[in-house]
Amino acid sequence: MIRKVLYFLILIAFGFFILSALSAYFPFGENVLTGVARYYTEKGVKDLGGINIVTSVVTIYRGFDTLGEVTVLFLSVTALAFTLVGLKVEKAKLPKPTLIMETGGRYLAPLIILFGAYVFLHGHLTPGGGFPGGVIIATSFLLLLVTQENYRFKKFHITTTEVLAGTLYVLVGLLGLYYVKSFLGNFLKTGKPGYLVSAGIIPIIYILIGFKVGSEMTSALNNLKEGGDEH
Amino acid sequence: MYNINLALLAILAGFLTFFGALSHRVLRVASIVIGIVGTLVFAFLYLKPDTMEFIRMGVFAMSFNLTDISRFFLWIIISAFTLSLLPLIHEERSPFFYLYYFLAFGFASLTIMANDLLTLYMNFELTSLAIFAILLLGVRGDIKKTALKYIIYSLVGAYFYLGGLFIKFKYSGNIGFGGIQNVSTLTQIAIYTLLALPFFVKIATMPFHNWAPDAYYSASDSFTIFFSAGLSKVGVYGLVILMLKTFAELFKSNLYLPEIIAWVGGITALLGGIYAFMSDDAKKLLAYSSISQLGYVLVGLGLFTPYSFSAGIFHSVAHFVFEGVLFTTVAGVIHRLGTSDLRRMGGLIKKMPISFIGLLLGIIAASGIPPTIGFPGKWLLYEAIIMKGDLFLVSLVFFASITAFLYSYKLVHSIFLGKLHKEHRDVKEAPAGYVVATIIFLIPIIVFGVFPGVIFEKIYGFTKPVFNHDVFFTFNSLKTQIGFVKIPVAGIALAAMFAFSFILYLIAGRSYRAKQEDNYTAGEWVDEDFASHYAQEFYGFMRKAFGKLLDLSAEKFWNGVLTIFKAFSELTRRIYTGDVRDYALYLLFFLIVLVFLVGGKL
Amino acid sequence: MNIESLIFYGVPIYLIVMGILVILTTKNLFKMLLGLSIMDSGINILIVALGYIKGATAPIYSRYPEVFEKVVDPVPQALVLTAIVIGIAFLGLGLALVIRIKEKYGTVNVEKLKELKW
Amino acid sequence: MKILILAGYWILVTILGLLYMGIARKVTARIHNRYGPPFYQAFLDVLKLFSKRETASHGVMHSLGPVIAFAGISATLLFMPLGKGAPVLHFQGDLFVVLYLLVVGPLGMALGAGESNNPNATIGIARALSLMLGYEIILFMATLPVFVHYGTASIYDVIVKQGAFPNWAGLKYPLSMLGGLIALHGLLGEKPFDQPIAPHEIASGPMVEYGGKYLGLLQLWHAIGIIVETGLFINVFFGPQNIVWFFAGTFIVFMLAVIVNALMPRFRIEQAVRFYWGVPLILVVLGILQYYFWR
Amino acid sequence: MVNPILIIALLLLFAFLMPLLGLLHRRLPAFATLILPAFNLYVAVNHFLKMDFIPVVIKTGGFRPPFGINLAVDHFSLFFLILVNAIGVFIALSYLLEEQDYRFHILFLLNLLGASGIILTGDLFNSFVFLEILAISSYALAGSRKEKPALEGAIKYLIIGSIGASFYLLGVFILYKVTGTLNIADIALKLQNAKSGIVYLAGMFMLVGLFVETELFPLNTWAPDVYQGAYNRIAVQFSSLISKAAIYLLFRITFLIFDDPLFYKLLLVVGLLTFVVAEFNALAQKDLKRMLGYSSIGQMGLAVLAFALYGMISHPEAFFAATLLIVNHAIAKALLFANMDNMSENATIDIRSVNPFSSLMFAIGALSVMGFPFTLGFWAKIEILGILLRTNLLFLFFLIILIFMVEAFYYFRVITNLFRGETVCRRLNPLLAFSLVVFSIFLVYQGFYPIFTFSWLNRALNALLNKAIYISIIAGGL
Repeated sequence: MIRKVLYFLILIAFGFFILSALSAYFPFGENVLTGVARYYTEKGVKDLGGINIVTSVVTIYRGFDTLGEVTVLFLSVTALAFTLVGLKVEKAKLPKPTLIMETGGRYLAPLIILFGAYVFLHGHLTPGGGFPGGVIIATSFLLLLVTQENYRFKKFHITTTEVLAGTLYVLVGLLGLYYVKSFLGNFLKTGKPGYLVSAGIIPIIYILIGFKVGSEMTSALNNLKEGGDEH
Repeated sequence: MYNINLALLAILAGFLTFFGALSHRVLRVASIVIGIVGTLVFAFLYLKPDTMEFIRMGVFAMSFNLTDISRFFLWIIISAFTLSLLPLIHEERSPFFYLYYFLAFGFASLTIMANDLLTLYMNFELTSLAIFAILLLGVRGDIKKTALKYIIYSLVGAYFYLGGLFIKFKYSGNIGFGGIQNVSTLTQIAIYTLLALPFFVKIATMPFHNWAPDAYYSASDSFTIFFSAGLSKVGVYGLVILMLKTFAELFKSNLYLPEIIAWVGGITALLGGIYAFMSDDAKKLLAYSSISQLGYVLVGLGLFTPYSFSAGIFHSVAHFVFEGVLFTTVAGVIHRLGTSDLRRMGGLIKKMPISFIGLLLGIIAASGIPPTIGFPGKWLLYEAIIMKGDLFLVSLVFFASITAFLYSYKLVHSIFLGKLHKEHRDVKEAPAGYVVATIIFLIPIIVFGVFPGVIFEKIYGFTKPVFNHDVFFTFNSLKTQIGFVKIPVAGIALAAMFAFSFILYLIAGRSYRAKQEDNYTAGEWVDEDFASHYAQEFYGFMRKAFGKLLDLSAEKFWNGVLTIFKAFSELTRRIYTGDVRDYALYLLFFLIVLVFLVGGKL
Repeated sequence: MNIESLIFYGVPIYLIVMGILVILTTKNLFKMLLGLSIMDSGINILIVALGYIKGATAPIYSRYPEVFEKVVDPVPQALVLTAIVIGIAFLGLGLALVIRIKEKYGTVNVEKLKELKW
Repeated sequence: MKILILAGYWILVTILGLLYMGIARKVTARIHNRYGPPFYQAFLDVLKLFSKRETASHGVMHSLGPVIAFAGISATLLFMPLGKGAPVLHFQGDLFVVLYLLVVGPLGMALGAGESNNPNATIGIARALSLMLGYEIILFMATLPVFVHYGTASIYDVIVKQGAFPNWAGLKYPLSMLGGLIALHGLLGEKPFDQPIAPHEIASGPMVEYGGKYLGLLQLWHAIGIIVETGLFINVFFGPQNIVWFFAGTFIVFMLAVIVNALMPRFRIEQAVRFYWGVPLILVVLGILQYYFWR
Repeated sequence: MVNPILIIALLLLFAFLMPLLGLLHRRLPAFATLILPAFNLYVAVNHFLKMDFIPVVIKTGGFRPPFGINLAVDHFSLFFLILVNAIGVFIALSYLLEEQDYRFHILFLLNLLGASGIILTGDLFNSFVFLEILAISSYALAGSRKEKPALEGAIKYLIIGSIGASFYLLGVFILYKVTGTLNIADIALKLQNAKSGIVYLAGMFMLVGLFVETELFPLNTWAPDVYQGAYNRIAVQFSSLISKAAIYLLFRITFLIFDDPLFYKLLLVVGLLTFVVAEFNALAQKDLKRMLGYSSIGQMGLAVLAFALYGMISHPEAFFAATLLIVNHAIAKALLFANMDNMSENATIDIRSVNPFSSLMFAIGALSVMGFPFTLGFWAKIEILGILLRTNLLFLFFLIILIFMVEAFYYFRVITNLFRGETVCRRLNPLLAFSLVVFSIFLVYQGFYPIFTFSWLNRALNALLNKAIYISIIAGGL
């Protein structure tokens, strides 16, 4: 107990130190856009035609990060599956779903999937994008897992989706390398900003990311439920 | 044809012997003989002064140079090596053993030919490694402990040497043997101590000696011949080269350093002798005797007067000869008896007479009785110390030389004299290799004992430039300011008197051959397997006389040091408690430390 | 410091230190991972807060090209997007490891996980 | 010519040595309040021993041992000046030659005695060698300051340089002289330092297996040994200016030893060694310090 | 010349494709795992030989730095790329003969990807991403044995590593706030003259993250457990691949951005502590792999120490020594840990049953780590001592020599046991044996004639040392 209090006090002191330092240097909300941020906000739309600057930054300017990010996700899901391979656990004890849950789930899932699709299709126009969309899709599968009794995925489908989405993402990047001599470079017309079909490869990338993330999360859920699988 | 090809040749011969030993014993013997012949032929044909270098890299170039000094010591090592190969013919060992054996020789010779400190270091380390490998193939005792002890002692010495090398480089700007100008004396002494440490270890100076008895004890018997007679000379060479080439000025100017080193040598000689006659194993006894004799060498070198220095080097040659013959004969005996325990030998004089004669002359030389090779070195050493005026040191050395009589007699008596054990009734003379080696060793014992000038000639060649002293010897006599000896006279006197008293012996009545057991036993009847061999606790009563003196051992000291290290490590490892929360705590504290480190700047 | 920075920096920093506190004090591996993710979200929030500009909107020019709104720094948001995913990633892996450990050790108590030490 | 002189000296010394032994026995007897043998008893013994028809030998080394011993001591005698102006080989050698030749004799005897596998013999030798650790170093350290004082290592030069009575080295360095005297006692192997040939415990030690001519040789060895050992002491500390002084000196010193011998019991061996590392060591060390400081 | 971006792109592509390959044929993943590092190696060597000392900027997303993320390729990064991928090739070689889950190969490839990415990238946040890829794959690999010790080590590593990574992120972002850019060169340019206090704070945060990966005291507490628990070849990756990539990042950032006495002093102290503590702990170990692990930690500490000495003597020799030490340690430790595969499971320091071959390999590796003459380690040791002497810190000099003795002691203790043990031969993986032989030959050959290593190292260090060119080429645009 006394240890906990001690730690608490130390940590508070530490935190306060950091806080004072930060607020001394960066008073809240009083900073002007400098450096790259300025460039992004001013030239972003003209460069890429995506009106959602964050999306442009995520997919093009710092697209390489995003690729890494997808990789991290893929990596962690693989690692999760790999770690859980051959795990002997008793099946998760889910309460037997009632009729309402079952029916509701069955009707709700497609809508959720649709919503997810919307989210990542409009990633370059509205808040949202590939990652939220993918996660939303995954939630629908979670819903199915929970509500539908002895519901099974086709493992093969998930895998192929993963593989295709990931591979295509890298290929798009390589196409950029081929056309504009720059990996993940935008090699399509930017089109008219604000419209659905615009902003070059941003929507494509986001669609791929959406599929990738959705399938990853789904298979992750599946692995957690089934406790890994022997390939 | 470069000199270092000698080493390459040796290594080739090593591999040859390796494969020979793998295939068939005849081939093994053949390849060993080839090794001997090849080495000798090369040595006779090609050993001429030259320098060469390769792997040049910045200030460092691996460079070799065969100076007079190198030549002198190289010859000792070559002869010791080739002679020790003769007994090796009779030893059935694992193929690797022969390989390491030749490697040890090759690297030792490279060490001696090295022309700068770093080259010397590298080859020195490899020599130690090869010896370590040989010790791992030892034959008796706690082999692992021994080998580990040996390599650790060598490495500690070598690492300090490395440190000294760098400091020398810092001050003198080169890693050659050249001297160091305009540096304070204290620094020079420090550098010298660091640089000389591995060589002190190599010649088993107290308190770095206690690898030696175990190593000699457990190593293969024919290797110990080379080990003691040959490889210890690498250490002597190192000391000589450091003193003559690098630190000559220091030793001339400084008053205390020579005295200190000489005293260390003297104490080594004394304690080595005492431990020698107190030990009950032939190999250990010889090991301690070797330590003790090298102590004299150190006295001679350390005192750094022209006489003492020459005496030291001469005595190292003597050491090569008599330790060689002692180890050879003892190896022969062990080969026949299968034990090295003095208490289980005895009465072998009739069984192996040649070995007996060899051993006898060996111990006579070791105790320094004229006209053997042991005498001139010691004589000159005494005179040199007296001239230097350190009477206590000379007394110490003299005391040490008395112990030589004790262990010599213990050795010869326990092996050859006294009662023949029943199980040794049908022991034969040692095999041909041993006998031949013994006989070859015996020649220099007498020849250089009577005509030491032959060797002093060579020594004078490389002490002259440093001391520029004048000649103090003819081919058969030595002369200092305070004394003069003409060795053949002593020899002749002894011989004449021997002849006379032998005549006296002959003219008196004849004598009959009594059985070993018809003895004065105060009337008690003894049959022929009555164990009456006095070898147990030979000098046991001296334990009481020495009392505590025998208890002090460097071994304990070093073990204490090691224990301290271990204790410290036990302390540090406690940091790694297997608890994640502690680890996180470390992280946090480290973070806080860092933050407060920069706190001032914020 | 003004009250705003006290709040908008203070809360995330408080989250961070609390996350660390959880890691330091709990015995339960599971909770430890939760502490990690608390700390992580704290850092993410802090980053976003550091990127904020008074009276600016999200960097989406929805009425392009007529008007240029004053927008906040888009980079922190992009970074945070990445950071979140990374957080999820190690959380998932951590959970998998914890499950495994539960299987092998039969417990998730840190004090039982001391086979490797010193 | 020189050879003849040497032989003459040698015979003289042998005879005198035997005489000393006889007288010693007589004196001891008188002190013990016995009548004792006649003073020429030693001669008779030697003659008898040499004229024995047959003697037992345990092998080559056993029979060569006494020969070597006798040869060694005789050779040493040749290097030992008998006072000033006695033309012997001394100009060839010096202290160290003598000291090392002095060992040949004991060594030979030790080898010989060792081959007879009588434990008594070997024990005696072990004791003798151990005792050397005691007295040799004392003797050496005692003589050392004298030699250094006169800046030579040659015994003869010491005699010559120190000259006649008032400036004897023994008077210059009394402590060293005293220490040397004690050391000499051990060297002569008289009680309390006769552990090597302790007749009552180990049956006269090394000599136990010797009889006949061997014992005769050993007797001669002993006889010469007495003169040589005492002679070393006399030469160094009381530089005898002529041969008469030399023999007188040796006789006095030896008689001193004999008297002490008659009066003393025997140390145990380690006691003996310890004894030498006690007071005598201090004496000789003081002697050396005296050389350093009150030259 | 092949575009270095392909190194990362292809690694990713194959990582993503791996499940499919696994389904097509069970041997395919192993081949992919072998081919990709080989390809990287080819690209790296090719560039290293062809390019001149001016760094090559490879922009992604079609925007020049600092607006887009860029790869900064110069001799220094290529040198490390070669090192890492060479180790990768030789480890991957041995997987050809073994049944492995295809996911394992994915993890291996992504681990390699993380290392290569860290080494290649010129962008700070990107380095964070790759660090995370490296870290997460390392967690999984550490746990891949799925036995008690492995899992324990993995979870410890995961917790400590994640905390470190979070602080690294915070540090990176603070730097962004200060300079308004994320490009390393650009930040270096902006911070060249004036460093405000908050920059130091950021630096400290980042160092915490890096110290965890570079196994520096007191953040290396996870390392011994992982070394002991994980598979031998995973241990190889930890000692020769992961920590080396991390230390590259440490060197780069410290030298480019935080080129300040304070940081050098900090590194000096931490490195020294690491070295001393680790070597002493190794002395006390019974478990052989744990001992080797501590030894690796110690070597890392020594390398950082050597690097930090640059702060005292502004002489490139410090970097030379550090990098040479890293190279030697990477190869020697790869040899030692991979060699453990030939020895009995969880072997102790008085190991008996072992075949002569692996005894020899162990001896060579150990001698090289100890810095015995005629091994590569010897030259590293010489360099270290040389720079230590330049600093006139004689105490430090002799302390290091003392620790060398400790090292020699515990290594020779093992060697003695190995060569005295009765030789029971275990089945070797021939390809692994081949890799071992290659490693040992390299060590010994370079010990005899290190010109090759030295010349390449010099080129690499020239690239590292002329900051000005690096900055002006990459960040010149702004």
